[in-house]
Amino acid sequence: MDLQNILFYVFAALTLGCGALVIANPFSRNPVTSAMFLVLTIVSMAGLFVLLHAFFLAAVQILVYAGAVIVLFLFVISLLDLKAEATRRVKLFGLLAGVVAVGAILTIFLKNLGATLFSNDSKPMVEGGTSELGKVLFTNYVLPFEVVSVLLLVAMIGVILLSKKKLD
Amino acid sequence: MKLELLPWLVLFMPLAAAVFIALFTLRLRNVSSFISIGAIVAGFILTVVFINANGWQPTPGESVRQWLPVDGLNVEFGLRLDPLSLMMMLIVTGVGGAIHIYSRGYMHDDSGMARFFAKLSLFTFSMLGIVLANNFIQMFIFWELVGVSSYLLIGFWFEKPSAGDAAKKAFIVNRLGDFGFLLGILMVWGLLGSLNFSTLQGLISQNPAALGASATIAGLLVFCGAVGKSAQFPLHVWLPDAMEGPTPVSALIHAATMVAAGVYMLCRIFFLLNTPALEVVAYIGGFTALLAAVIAVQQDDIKRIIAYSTLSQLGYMVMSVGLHGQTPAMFHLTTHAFFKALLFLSAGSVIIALHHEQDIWKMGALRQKMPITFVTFLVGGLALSGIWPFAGFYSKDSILAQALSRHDFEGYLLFAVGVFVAGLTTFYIFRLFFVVFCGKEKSDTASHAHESPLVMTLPLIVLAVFSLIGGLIGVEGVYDRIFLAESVHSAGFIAALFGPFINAPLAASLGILAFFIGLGGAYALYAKADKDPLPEMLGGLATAMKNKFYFDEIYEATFVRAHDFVAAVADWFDRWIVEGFCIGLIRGGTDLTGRGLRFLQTGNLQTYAFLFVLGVAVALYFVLR
Amino acid sequence: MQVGLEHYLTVSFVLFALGLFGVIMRRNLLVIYMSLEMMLNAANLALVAFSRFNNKLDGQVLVFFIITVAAAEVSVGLALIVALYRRRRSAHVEDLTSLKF
Amino acid sequence: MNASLMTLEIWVIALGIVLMLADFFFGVTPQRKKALAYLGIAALAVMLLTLLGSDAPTGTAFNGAFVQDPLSIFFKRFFLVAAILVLFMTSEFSEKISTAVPEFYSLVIFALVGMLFAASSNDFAMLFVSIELITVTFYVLVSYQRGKLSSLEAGVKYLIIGALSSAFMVFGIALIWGTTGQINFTELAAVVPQFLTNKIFLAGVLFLLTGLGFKIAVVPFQIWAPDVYQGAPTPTTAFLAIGSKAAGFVLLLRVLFTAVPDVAHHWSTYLIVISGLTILYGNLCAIPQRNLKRLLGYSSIAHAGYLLLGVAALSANGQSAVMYYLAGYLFTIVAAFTVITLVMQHLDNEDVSALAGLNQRSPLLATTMTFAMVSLAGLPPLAGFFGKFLLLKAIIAEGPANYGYYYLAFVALAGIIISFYYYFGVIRAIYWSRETPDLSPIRLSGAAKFSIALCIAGMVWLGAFPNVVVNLADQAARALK
Amino acid sequence: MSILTHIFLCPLIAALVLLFVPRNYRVIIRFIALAGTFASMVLAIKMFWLFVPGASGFQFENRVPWVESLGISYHVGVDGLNVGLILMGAVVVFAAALCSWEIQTREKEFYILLLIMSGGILGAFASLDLFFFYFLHELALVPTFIMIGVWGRGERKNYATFQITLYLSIGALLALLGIIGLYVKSGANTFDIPQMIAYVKTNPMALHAQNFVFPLLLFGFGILVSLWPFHSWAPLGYGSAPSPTAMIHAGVLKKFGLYGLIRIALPLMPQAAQSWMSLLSWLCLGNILYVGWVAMRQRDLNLLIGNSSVAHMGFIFLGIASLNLIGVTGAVFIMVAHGFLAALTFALSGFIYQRTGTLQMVELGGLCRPLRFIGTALVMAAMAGCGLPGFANFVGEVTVFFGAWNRFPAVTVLAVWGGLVIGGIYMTRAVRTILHGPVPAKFAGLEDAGLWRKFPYALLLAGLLVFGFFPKLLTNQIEPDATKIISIYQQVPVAAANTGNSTLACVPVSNFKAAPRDFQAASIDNRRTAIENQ
Repeated sequence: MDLQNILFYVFAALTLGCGALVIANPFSRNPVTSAMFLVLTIVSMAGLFVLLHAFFLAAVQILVYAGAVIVLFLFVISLLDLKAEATRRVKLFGLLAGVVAVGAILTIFLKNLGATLFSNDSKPMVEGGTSELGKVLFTNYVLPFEVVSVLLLVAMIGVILLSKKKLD
Repeated sequence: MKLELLPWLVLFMPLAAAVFIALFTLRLRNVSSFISIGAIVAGFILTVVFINANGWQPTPGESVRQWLPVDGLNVEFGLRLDPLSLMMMLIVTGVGGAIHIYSRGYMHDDSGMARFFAKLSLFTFSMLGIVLANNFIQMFIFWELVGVSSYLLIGFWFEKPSAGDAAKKAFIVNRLGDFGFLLGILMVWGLLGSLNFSTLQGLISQNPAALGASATIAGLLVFCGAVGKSAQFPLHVWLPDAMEGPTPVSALIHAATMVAAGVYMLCRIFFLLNTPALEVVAYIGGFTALLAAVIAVQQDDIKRIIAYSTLSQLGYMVMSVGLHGQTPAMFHLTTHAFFKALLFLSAGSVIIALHHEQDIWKMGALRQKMPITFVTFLVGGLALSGIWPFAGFYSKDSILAQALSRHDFEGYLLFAVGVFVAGLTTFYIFRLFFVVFCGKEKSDTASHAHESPLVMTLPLIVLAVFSLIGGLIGVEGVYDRIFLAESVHSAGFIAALFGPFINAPLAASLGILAFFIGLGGAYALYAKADKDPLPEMLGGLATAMKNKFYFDEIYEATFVRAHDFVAAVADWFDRWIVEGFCIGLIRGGTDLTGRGLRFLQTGNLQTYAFLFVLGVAVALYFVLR
Repeated sequence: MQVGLEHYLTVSFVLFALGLFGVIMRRNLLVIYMSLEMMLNAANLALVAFSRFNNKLDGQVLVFFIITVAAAEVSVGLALIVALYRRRRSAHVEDLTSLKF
Repeated sequence: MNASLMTLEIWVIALGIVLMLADFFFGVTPQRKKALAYLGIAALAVMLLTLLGSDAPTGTAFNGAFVQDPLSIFFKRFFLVAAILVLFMTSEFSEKISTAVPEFYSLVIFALVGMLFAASSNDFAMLFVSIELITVTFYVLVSYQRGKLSSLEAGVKYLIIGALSSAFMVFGIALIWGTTGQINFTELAAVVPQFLTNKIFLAGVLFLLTGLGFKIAVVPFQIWAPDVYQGAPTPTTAFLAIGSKAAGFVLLLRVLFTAVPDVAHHWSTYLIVISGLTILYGNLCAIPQRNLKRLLGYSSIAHAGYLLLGVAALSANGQSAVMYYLAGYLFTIVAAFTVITLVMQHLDNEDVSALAGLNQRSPLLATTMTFAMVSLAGLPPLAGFFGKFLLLKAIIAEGPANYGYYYLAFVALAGIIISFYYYFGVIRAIYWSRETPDLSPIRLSGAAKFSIALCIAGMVWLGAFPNVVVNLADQAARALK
Repeated sequence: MSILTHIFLCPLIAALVLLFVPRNYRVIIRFIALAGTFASMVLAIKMFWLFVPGASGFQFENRVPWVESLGISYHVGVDGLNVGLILMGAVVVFAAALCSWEIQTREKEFYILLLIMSGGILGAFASLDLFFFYFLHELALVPTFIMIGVWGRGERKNYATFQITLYLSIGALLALLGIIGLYVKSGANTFDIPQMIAYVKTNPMALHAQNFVFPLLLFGFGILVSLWPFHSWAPLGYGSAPSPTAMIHAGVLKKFGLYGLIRIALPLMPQAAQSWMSLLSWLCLGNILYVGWVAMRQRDLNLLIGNSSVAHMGFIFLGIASLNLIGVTGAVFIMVAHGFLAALTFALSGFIYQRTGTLQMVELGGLCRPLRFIGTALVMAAMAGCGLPGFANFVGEVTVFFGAWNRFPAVTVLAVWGGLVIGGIYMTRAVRTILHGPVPAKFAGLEDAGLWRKFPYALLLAGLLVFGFFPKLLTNQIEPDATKIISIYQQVPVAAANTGNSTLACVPVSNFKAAPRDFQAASIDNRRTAIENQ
């Protein structure tokens, strides 16, 4: 087993383990804990990205997600002071139903994944470097890129409108 | 004017009169009555003119317009002019005319006189239509119209509940008969493909087995119509009740014309009836004659007694048809028209004189106060009883003779019935006669009675004359022309006078014997009676007779109750099963589902997300299965 | 055993399922929102893995868009949650049931 | 590359920015705010007439990512008309928002941009970003009445379920692209037959459709709709019901019939079942409903089901029927919501009883509402009838291939009949309800009258002279092949 | 534009004009409504007069393409089947407008709806395009619901509205499915009825398609016509409806389904028709007998009339089911006759309700005395209702009986019982309780209809009587075109319809059920001529 494979398993385990802790931490139901584990998940996923040679995205992942999104979350959590509500009991039926539904999707999917053969004959060549990605982004994908700019504008307006304290 | 148009004119003048009165002169009593009387009298005259010009042609002449031609169903509107119909026309317009005139007096004080005459004219039109019809559908149409005009006339005093009920009853019972009639017509048409009487007759004479196996059924179904209209057992119940109408109506419809239509129809379609069917016809007629006569013995209403006598006499006629004796039947029909109209009108005269009192036990001793009525009634009674030389004698005798001439069990049995009924007839009519005209006054109104005006008595006299001589004026010969094409005997007056004794001595003598027995019985029991002695003598039987053998009750308990029951079930089913259960279930189910489904929408995001995921899971399962 | 596409996809999908589970089970809107982010990340992982094994960069570009859009969405969503909290003093889904049936 | 095809989009984006900025220069009086709306309307109308006239150019741009064909032109016209009508409604509604009105206008315009791009998108990247543009804009639009808890609650619900569906969609796109390696619809179609047995690919398509299903609110992704319809500001609800749904449909049509036509044929039975369930769910739940907007929410689910009939038919006739039906639905639903906006201006609840005595308060509004309900119920002579007629026709035509279509037709029938019950309930509330609490006449501005007249005209015109739109829809449907 | 267009546009234009008349100009509103309907009546009479019986094809035809891509065009025209219906419809509509004086509230809306209803249904009868045929009927149908809901009477009004709406909608939608199915399956790619028929002549529809579409049409139209057991809306609805609505609906609108069956279903799907007709014949007994019995139990005059009107539908169905010229002609005849009759009875009951405030029969009585004209008219209506000669109904019913006799003898027997006896019973009972007997004191002073008010009743009665006395006026027009429809059945392959196997082998005429009769009739005709020649 080469290093890459070992690293994959490490990162995968980290990703999934931390992911599980985000949603169901047996010790704490505090959203802050969840947020922190989400950071870990995202960072270990960035590791997986690196293993897949998507260097630029790994960086973006850490920058945008861990650096911005999660910070935003934490900011909001502290703003809202949600501690008091963190400990409500989960209903057994709800748990069961959730497990069944998600479990069903998971099982079906994994079963079919196992049954599907991917043609792996070509050696992976692609490198997700900044320049390669940039080239594609600004040639083939310039239009969605521009549309995303509108989206960001809308998000900006929206955030301002929604979070303005006074309803003037 | 073309001769062919005359019968059309006769037919439609009464209709025109009725429509004219209904539309324009409902408020003008006298004008209305003159229009109506004018129409029928003119009709009588025109008929006479036509017969004079045309003679009694035995071959049927037809005057035809197309009415409803659809594919194989070709309904014509045609007039069939043969001695049978021409004679009937004379009766309808003649006797009817007399009754119309009489009505002017009888209805003098009634506010609805114009309406009355309109209806009378409508009836005349319908009756003439039956008489002149040349095909089944046309006959059925007028058959129904006669039914409805009788309905209207019986219910003339509609504010009286009993009149309304009687009208309704008459209509429905007639409808029962018509039901069979129409089915019969359908059957005949289905088998032979034609509705025209002459065509049908031709087909049957060409091939007597044309009707095949269903011949008897078809014949009997058609006979049902006659049973209804001529009030034969078991549909006889409407006729006595129909006496709720004004007396001229009883005279016109329920004695002289409408009830005779059944017999007339039987003679008209005689060729359709095969032997088994005729047997049934004969027995039904005989039984009706007997039953009605028995019931008549214990009735107290002057008009009801006469009504039952009508039933009984109609039974004679039907029986006669059943015995292959159309001529005697029609002959009796003719004389019966005279004397029964006479009896009714005389009774009406009595009723008017007593201010609408109809109970015979409240009359009495009217002989002196109403001499003309007394005489005419006596003539009518004698004619009804069938004593020589009154008209009734000849016709009744010919029926009895017809029965005897059969020389079989059926003939003898019915002959016996006929003779017995003849005796009963004499008995009850003279019971009536003695109680009403003889004895002493049994109420105040009876003592203040006085004779009716001329407009009423004149028709009485005319009818009385015909009741006397009706048997001798050659009516029979006219009928023979069509029914027995070969032998048209034209005997002299004296031969005609004593003809029955020569031709069928047994029938004639037994008939006269029955008369005297009946007369004697009536005299012994009723000449001086204040109340009816018979109930004491007969006990329960008398009660049964008085109650008409409970036919009304039986019908009430069976036919009416059954229909009402089925109707109740249907209504219940409709209300609770169709409307309540089925619709209610669907509606309620939908509503409940809606209300229930709504609770999926708990408002809780978690539930929503769960349902969303569940939906994906299910979809995934099916898609990747 | 060589780590292949399947492995990455498995990880990706398990992560996706975890996020899904979080959305269903957690009551705190913020945590639900985090779970949603996790699901988006799972998709990102799948795209990147496919991109590598398909030898095409389009997947990575898509990931780029997804990250951007997700960031925008998060900002709007969090602003909304804050606004809600200001009104309702709660960020729990049970308290958001005035619209129902 | 043929970027000139995008002139319209560029102008609309510019318009959105102008409206947003205009606030600074225009002042804040309500009249001026209304004037802004009219400006936007006028601008959109001009664009509609000049840029999307009968000779609008067609073609593709950006490596086939952007396509301008009869289908997209049809939908672009549709979206523009919808935006115009919604802007009218918004201008009447502005009193209730009270704050940041110009931003509302510009957000409507930006949502319109998203829809316009959706109509033209021909690859997954465009699909994703345009749909997200619409969704994110609607997050804001739905929760715009921050003062009202219900608006915020609706916003949050829309947000969470929307994000959830986005996640599915993204994952779906990942799987599709991953298995096939194709991102462009047209190119994808060519390789789809090889992947029909690939379960991962199929799961991807399913996940993608999940995202679209959320937009058009079909069972089982319909659950958000009533709550959000009820809570959102009325113009938003209208835009959601018509614009967002139509965007979902145009993408659904493209994906199903341009990108993965073979899968669509493969799945006809599922489409049938889903369509039937949607119809039943929407109609059944609406029966006991008293809240007018919620009622229309349920009814919009039902209508999504009817529209799916046309999709499920998998035929050009069905697709053209979908488009015709949407056109009729546009005028109808906007008319209904306009009436609600005007009637409920000063009321907090939207109970059906608020319509009591409307025929005396304002005969015009009463007539409009009646027309809208009659058209929704699918009765002649209005647009809804002919639309349903076309849909049913499309369904029955496919009957011999799959008897499920016959059953579906009967289900649709049952749905239509159930719907009579509640639509007539609304009419009844207008004309003969017992309680008439308020009989003060409602004053209508000229603009409101104009927009109502436009809606009625649209309903009647589509119902009485469907020829033009039917031809356009046929043309558009042909473009899908 | 053809005269037909004018006939049905007159009321619609009047409705449009009314929209712009202020609501307090009551006289003007009434006048416009009357003018609109009167104009269409006059035109209809003119059309009936100009109509040439038996001319080939349709008359007064007008065709304008509407949606070319679907083959929908505005196409109107008359032949013998609908010429009488349009005449009857126009007369009834005018009478209904005259009778609308009883409406006191929201007159403007009422008249608008009435006019829409009138125009719609007249247009539907004139249409030769399936789409418009259906479309215009729906247009007429919707106002019915609203009118019952708003102007209806009785405490069960809401329930009645609910039921009639649901039932009729279900019926209409089933029929719509059928019509669409017809379009799709016939393959003619047109909604034009004559073209479809011509196309189907050469390319008959597949059997399974027929068996899918025909029951849809049969039951869809059947529900619209209150075919048993889908009848319960009718008495209830009519009982609650304001009388002009009941007049138009029961008189005219209801005929649409029957007309549709004859116009569309019979010529296009002969095999399916063959196999479904025996079922229909039994169902129609449900109407005639069962509903007749139900009618006997009614205590409310309107319910009784409603039920009897349902019962009459049975005769029409029987006529159609017999699938021969006589039966179908009779069915069309009753359709016209019953239109006049239903309108007349509902108008009369409306009058009585207006004057007495009740329709409970036990509370009424002896009304012939104070209401002479109305009483007489009601007696006549009742008599017409139980199939009395002189009124048009008789002609139709008898014709139907003759038509059905050879095909369904048992059914015909029961139908005759229902028509003659049960009909007689409930009609005379009603007359007895309402019109005969003593007058309750409170009704003694009732005022009879004035001259103007009498007019609609007289008009309708005249219609009944004219066609009752001169049926040829109508049958001559019906017959040639009914022949065209029925002629298919003379050479139709019966095969699969009866035996269930789907071979479309042409079975010779003699295998056809009705054929023996025709054969027999022909031979009888020969014999008859032979006799006459002798």
